[in-house]
Amino acid sequence: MSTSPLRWLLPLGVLAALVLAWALVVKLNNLPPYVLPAPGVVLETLVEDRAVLFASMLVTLRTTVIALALAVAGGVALALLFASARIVEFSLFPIAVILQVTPVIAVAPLMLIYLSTDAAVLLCAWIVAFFPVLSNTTLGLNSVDPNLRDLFRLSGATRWQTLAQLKLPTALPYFLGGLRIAGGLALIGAVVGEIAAGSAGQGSGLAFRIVESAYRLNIPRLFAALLLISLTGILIYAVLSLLSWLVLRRWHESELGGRT
Amino acid sequence: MSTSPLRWLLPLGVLAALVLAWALVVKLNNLPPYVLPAPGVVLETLVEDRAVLFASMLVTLRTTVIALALAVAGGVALALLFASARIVEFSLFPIAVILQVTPVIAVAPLMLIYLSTDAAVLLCAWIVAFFPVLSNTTLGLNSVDPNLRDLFRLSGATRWQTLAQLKLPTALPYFLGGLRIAGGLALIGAVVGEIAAGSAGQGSGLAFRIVESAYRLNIPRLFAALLLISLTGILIYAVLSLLSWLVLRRWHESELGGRT
Amino acid sequence: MSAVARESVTRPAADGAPLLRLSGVGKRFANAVTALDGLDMEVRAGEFVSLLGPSGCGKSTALRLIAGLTEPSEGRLEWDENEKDRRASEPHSIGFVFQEPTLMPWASVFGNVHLPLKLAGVGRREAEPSILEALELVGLSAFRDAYPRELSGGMKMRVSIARALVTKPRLLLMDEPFAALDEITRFKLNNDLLEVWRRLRCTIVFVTHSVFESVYLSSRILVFRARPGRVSAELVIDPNQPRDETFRTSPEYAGLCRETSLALARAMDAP
Amino acid sequence: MSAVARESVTRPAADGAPLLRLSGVGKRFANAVTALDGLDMEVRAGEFVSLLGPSGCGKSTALRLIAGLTEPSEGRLEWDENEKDRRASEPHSIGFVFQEPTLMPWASVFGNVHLPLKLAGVGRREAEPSILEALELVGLSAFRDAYPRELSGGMKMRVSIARALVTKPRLLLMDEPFAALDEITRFKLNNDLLEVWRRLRCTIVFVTHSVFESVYLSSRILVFRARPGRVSAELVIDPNQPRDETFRTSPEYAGLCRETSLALARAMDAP
Amino acid sequence: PARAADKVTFGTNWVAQAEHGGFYQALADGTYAKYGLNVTILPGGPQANNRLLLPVGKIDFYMGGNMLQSISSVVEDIPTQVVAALFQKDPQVLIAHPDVTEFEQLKTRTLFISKEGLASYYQWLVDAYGFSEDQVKPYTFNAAPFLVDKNSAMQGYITSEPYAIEQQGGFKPTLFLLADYGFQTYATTIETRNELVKQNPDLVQRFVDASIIGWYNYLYGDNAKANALIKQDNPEITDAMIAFSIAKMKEYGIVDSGDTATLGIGAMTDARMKGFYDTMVKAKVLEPGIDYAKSYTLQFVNKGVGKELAPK
Ligand SMILES: Nc1ncnc2c1ncn2[C@@H]1O[C@H](COP(=O)(O)OP(=O)(O)OP(=O)(O)O)[C@@H](O)[C@H]1O
Ligand SMILES: Nc1ncnc2c1ncn2[C@@H]1O[C@H](COP(=O)(O)OP(=O)(O)OP(=O)(O)O)[C@@H](O)[C@H]1O
Ligand SMILES: [Mg+2]
Ligand SMILES: [Mg+2]
Repeated sequence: MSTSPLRWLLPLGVLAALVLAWALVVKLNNLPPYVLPAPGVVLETLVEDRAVLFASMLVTLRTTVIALALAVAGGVALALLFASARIVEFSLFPIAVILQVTPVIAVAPLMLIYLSTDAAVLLCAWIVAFFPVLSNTTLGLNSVDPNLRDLFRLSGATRWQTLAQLKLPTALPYFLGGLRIAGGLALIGAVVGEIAAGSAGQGSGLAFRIVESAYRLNIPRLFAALLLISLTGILIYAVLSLLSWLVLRRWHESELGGRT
Repeated sequence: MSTSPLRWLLPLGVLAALVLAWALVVKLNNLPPYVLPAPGVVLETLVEDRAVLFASMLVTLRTTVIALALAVAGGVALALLFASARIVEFSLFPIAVILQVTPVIAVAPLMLIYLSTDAAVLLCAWIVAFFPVLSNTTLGLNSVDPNLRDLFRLSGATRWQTLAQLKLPTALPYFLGGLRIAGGLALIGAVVGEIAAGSAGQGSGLAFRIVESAYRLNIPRLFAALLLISLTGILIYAVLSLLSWLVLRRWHESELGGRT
Repeated sequence: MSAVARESVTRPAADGAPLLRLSGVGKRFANAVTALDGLDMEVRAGEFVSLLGPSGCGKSTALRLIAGLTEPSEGRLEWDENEKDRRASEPHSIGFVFQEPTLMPWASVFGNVHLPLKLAGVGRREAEPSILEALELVGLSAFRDAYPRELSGGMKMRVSIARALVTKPRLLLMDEPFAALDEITRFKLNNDLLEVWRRLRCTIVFVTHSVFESVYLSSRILVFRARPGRVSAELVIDPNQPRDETFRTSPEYAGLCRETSLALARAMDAP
Repeated sequence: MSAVARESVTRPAADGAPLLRLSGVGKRFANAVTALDGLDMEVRAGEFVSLLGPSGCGKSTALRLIAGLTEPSEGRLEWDENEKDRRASEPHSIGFVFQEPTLMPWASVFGNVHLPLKLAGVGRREAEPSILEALELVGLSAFRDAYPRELSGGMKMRVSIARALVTKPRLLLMDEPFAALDEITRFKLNNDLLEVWRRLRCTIVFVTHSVFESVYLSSRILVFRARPGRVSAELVIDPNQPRDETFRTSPEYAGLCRETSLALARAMDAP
Repeated sequence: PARAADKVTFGTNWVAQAEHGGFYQALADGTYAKYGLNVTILPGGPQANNRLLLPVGKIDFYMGGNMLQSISSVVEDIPTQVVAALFQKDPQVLIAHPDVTEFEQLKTRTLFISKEGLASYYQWLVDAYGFSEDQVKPYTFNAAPFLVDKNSAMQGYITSEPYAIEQQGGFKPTLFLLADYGFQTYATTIETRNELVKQNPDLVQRFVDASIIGWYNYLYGDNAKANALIKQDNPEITDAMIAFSIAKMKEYGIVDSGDTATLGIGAMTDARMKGFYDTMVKAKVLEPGIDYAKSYTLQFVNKGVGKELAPK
C-alpha cells in the first residue's frame, strides 16, 4: 500500500467524474428534479436541511455501529462454536442460514410485538450483518496450516490456546474480509430495519427521511439522504480497510501487495 | 467431509428440535395464530395453498438464481479489473461500496421509472449479492503465493495466463466463501426487491404473498411463505457448499478438515 | 576408540530402557499409498537414533507416528509405562522440528520461538532468557524482531530448531533440521546438539540424508527402505565415543560412513 | 586430470563469452536489512557456477536478481547483447528451482510439471512425453497423479526440479535443489544434471551448501560471505575434467574440497 | 363511433380490491370502450410506486390517495393535478378494541400509526385533539401487535383492516372514521398531467365521466363482472372481503355522500379544499402560502354525470 497522494486523489477524481457525468445527464436531458435532481440541487438541499439530516445520520450510524459490533461478536462467537467440531458446524449452520435468508422486512412486524422499535431495528441490522462475519470467519478457522496445528497439538496447547493463538490469527484475513462486507450490510440493514420497523417521527434515522421525502415527493431531499448514506458507507469501508491494513501489513500477502 | 449418515441426520435433528420448541412455545403460552401460528397450522396452510405458494416460490427462486449468476459475473469481472492494478482497485472500490450501501428499498421506486418491474427486482437482488463476491474474490486475488507469482513471471506467462492459472485458483476458496454469502443475500435481495418494486398480483413472488398475508392478518400463510424462503435459502446454501466441496476437496485445507 | 557396528533388524536393546516400541506398524493413506508396512523399531531412553533412507520411504511418517500426530493403520506403538505417566503430566516434553520450517507468519522470530513456552504458561518476561539463549545457539540473535517472510530459507529452519530446543524437551524429534544449512553452521549445530543431548540427557530421533552426519551424531542408525517403508538395517555406534574433530578425521569414522553408505545402497536396491 | 584452483575476486573470464555481469550490486530490503553490498560477479555462457556461502548471506537474493525477480538497490546488472535479444524472443528460456518447492496445491504432479510448457502454449497431449521424461529423471513416474500435499518433502522438491528441466532451458538457476534428498538420489541427480548440462549446453547457476557437491559439479565456485553479502573467493575447476566415481574418489577431488572448505571457513570468519 | 379507441393506462396505488371497484366496473361492462377508451389498469403495490410514473409519462392517469400528496406535488413543482375525487371521505380510520366508545379515549391508548400517517393526518390529530407523538408505535400493515395489546388502537382503512380483525380477533372493533371527526380531504382521486388537461381535455373528460359511471354501477348495479376482474388481478381476494368493503363504503358514505347528492360522484368544491388546506396549515402539516388551488381543477366534475344511476 503506497503512501503516495494518488492513493487518495484517484478515487476522489473518479467520484468527481461520476458527479460530473450525473450533472451532465441532468442538464442535457433537461430532467426535472423529481426524476433526477442535479447534484447542485442535492447539495443545496443537504446544506439547507443539514440540521435534520445530520441528526438522522447520527441515529442511523449509531444503529449501524452497534449492529456491526454485535454482528462481529455474534458471528465470531458462532464461528468459534462451529470450529470446535465439524459436527457442530453441520448441525447449526442451517440455522444460521435460516437467520440470514429470513427477510427482515417481513418479520419486523412480529418482532415489534415483543421488542421496542429501537431493538427491532437493531435486530434487523444485526441479522443482515452477522452472516458474512460468521461465514468468512468459519472459512478462515478451517484453513489452518496443518503443520502448525500439529505443532500446537504437540506442545500440549489447550483448546483455548489453539483457538486464540493459531486459529484466530489464521482466520484474521478472512475475518477482516467478512467485516468489510458486513460493514456495508449493517448500514443497509439499519436502513431496511428502520423502514421495516416503521420507526418514524422525531429522532429517527435516515430511512424515515427517505420515506418522508418520497411521500412528499421531495426528491432532492431523498437524494440528499441517499448521499449521506453513501458517504457513511464509504466512511465505514475506509475505516475497516485501514484497520485491515494496520493489522495485516506486516505479514499477509493481501496487504503486502507483492512488495519485494 | 465424512460420508457418515450423521452428516445429514444431525442438522435435521437440530431442526426438528427447533420446530418442537416452537410448537411448545405456542402451546404453553396459548398463543393465537395471528401472533405465532403453531408449526402444524403452518404446514397445513402450506399444503392447502401449495399451488399459489410454490408458484410464487419458483418466481422468487428464478429471480434469485439469475441475480446470483449476474452477481458472480459482475463481482468476478470487477474483481479481475481491480486485480489488474492496485490503482484501479483504489479508484473504483468506493463506487462498489456506494452500490453496496445504497438502500435498494429506497431507490427501487426511482428504478421503476426506467425499468420494468422484473428488471428492477433483478437489479435489487443483484446489488445486494454482488458485493460479497467482489470483496472476497478481490481478497483472494491479492493473496497469491509470491513464489508462485515469481514462477509465472519467469515462465513468461501472459497477464491472462497468470490470471487464469494462478490468481483464479488461489482466489477460488475465497470466491466460494463469498458465493455462499451471496447466495443467501441474493435471496433476500430478491424478496426485498419484490417488496420495494411493489411487484404484485398474479405471477409475483413470495414477497407479495408475505405482504398480502400480513395485510390480511393471515399469519399462518405468512409463516408458510417464510418457511418456503428458509427452505430455499438452505437449498441454495447446500448446493453452493456441495459445489465448494467438489472443487476444493483435493487440495484446500478448508475442505480437507484436518484429515491425515 | 572402539566403535561397534552390526547389521541386524532384530538386534536387542544394548543399553538404556526401552522407551517406545513399534511392532508391525503400517500406515496407509487415504489415496491408497502405503507409506509404511511392517515397521519394527525401538527407541531407548537417552539414545540418539538417526533414521536414514531414500526420499519418500516413510521417515517423516514414522516420526509423526512417534509424536502421535497420526495413527498407525495397523500394528502397535507401545510406550514405556513410566514414560506414559510422565508425558501425561508434562505435555511439553516433546520437541519437534518439522521438515518444513512451519513458522507462524504473523509472529516475529522471538514470538515464534516463544510459542512452546507461552503454551506452557511461561510469560514473555520470564521466557526471555531461554529464548535469547536458543536464538544465540542458532546464530539469530540479531533477527529477533524480524518476521518469517524476511528470513532466508536456512534462517527459517534455524528458528524452527531454536523453537524445538527452547523447552529443553526430554524427547526431541527432528526431521532433517540441518539440510538447508551450510557445512560450517551445520558442524557447529551438530556439536551444539550433542552438547544439548548430553546436558539434558534427552532422547533424540533424528532424520537426516547425510551419512556423515548420522554417523557423527548417533548412537544408533536405522536405515529405511522404501515402498513398503520399513527398517532394512541397523548400525550401532559406541555412545561413549567422543564426537569431535579427531573422530571426524579418524579411520573409524570413515569406515563407519562407508558401511552406512553401503547399507543405504542395499536398502535402495531392495525389491 | 588437471584441476586448477585459484582464489581471487577479480579473476578474468577463462572461457566462454560473458553472459551476464553484476557490478557493485547492492540489495537493501524495506526493513533496512542489507542482503548484498558491492557484489561483483560474472556468469559466462555454458558455465556451471556454484554459489556457496553461509546461511543468510544473500545467495537466494543473488539468484533472484539474476532471474530479474527483484531489482538491485544499487549497482548494475548487464546482460550480453545477444542474450538480451534471445531472451526477448524466448521468454521460457530460464528454468528456476526455488529453495522451497513452490508447487501449485490445486494441480497434480503432472499438472505442476506441465505448467511452464502450458504457459508456452504446449498442450497436454503434445507435452506429455517431455513431462514423463522429466518425471522419470527424478524418479516420480508412479506419482504423476498425486497432489502436492500427498508427497514427502523430498518428492515435492523433485517435482520442482522436473518442472525446471522440462522446458530444456538455456539458463538454469537452482537454489539448493538437492538439499532434501538422500545421498544416493542426490548422486544420481548430480550425474543426471551434468548430463543435461552437457547435452543442452546450457548455463547453470547453482546454490548449494555441500562443498562436495559444488566441487563435483561446477566449473567455477563463488564463495560468498555474509553481512554484507558479496563474493569473497572464487575457485575454478577444469571444465574438461570428467565427473564420475573416479573423480569423486581422486585425491584432486579431496584437495579441491579441502580448499573450498577453507575458503568457506575464511568467508565465515571475515569481519 | 368509427375512430379507434384511445389507449390509456391508469395506475392504482394498491393491489386490486373493492376500493378500485368503479374503475374495474367501467372496464368490465364496456363503459370505457363506449367512451372511446382502451384502458389498461396497472395495479400498484405495497409502496406507492406508480405515482412517479405519472409525471414522467409512463401512465396517463393515476389513482391518488389523498389531497395532501397532491398539494405536495404543487410544492415540488410537479406538473400534475387532480381532475376528480371519487371518495368524498378518506377511508382512514382509527380502530380500537370494543371497550373504547369515545374518540377522546384514544388519547390514552398506544396508537399504531404508519410513517406516512405520522407525517400527515396524525399531526392534525395532535393539533385538533391534543394527541401526542409519544403514544405512537409504528404500524407496519400488520394488525397482530394491536390484537396482542388490549390497550392499543391502530390506523386502518375502513374497508379492509376491520375485516381481518373481525376474522382473526373474533370481535367487532370500534371504528372512528377520521373524516367524520374533521379530516376533510378527498380520497381516491384521479390525477393527470397538466399538459394532458391543456392539450386533450376531451380525453380527460371522457375518462372522468366513464369512471364516475363505473362507480355508480359498481355500487348500485350488477358488479359481478368487475369483481371477477378484480379477483383475476388479485387471486388472494375473496368474495367475503369484497362484500365487506362494499358494505362499509355504503355504510359510511365513502363514495356517495354530501355534495354528491347534487353534484354527482367525483364532486369537489373550492370551499372544502380551502377548509382542508387551512386546517392542515394550522396543524403544521403543510406550509402556509402554498398555491394549493393549483393541485386540482373543477373543470371535469360537478356535472351530475350518472346521477340517474343512483337509487332514488
Ligand atoms: N498426507 C499424505 N497423503 C497421501 N500420501 C502421503 C501423505 N504423506 C505422505 N504420503 C506418502 O507417504 C510416503 C512416505 O512419505 P514421508 O513423508 O514419510 O517420506 P520421507 O521418508 O519423509 O521422505 P523425504 O525424505 O522425501 O522427506 C510417500 O510416498 C508419500 O507420497
Ligand atoms: N523479503 C525480505 N525482506 C527482508 N529481508 C529479507 C527478505 N528476503 C531476504 N532477506 C534478508 O536478506 C538476507 C539474505 O537472504 P537470502 O535468502 O538471499 O539468503 P541465502 O544466502 O539464500 O540464505 P540460505 O542459505 O539460508 O537460504 C537475509 O539476512 C534475510 O534476512
Ligand atoms: Mg520427510
Ligand atoms: Mg536461500
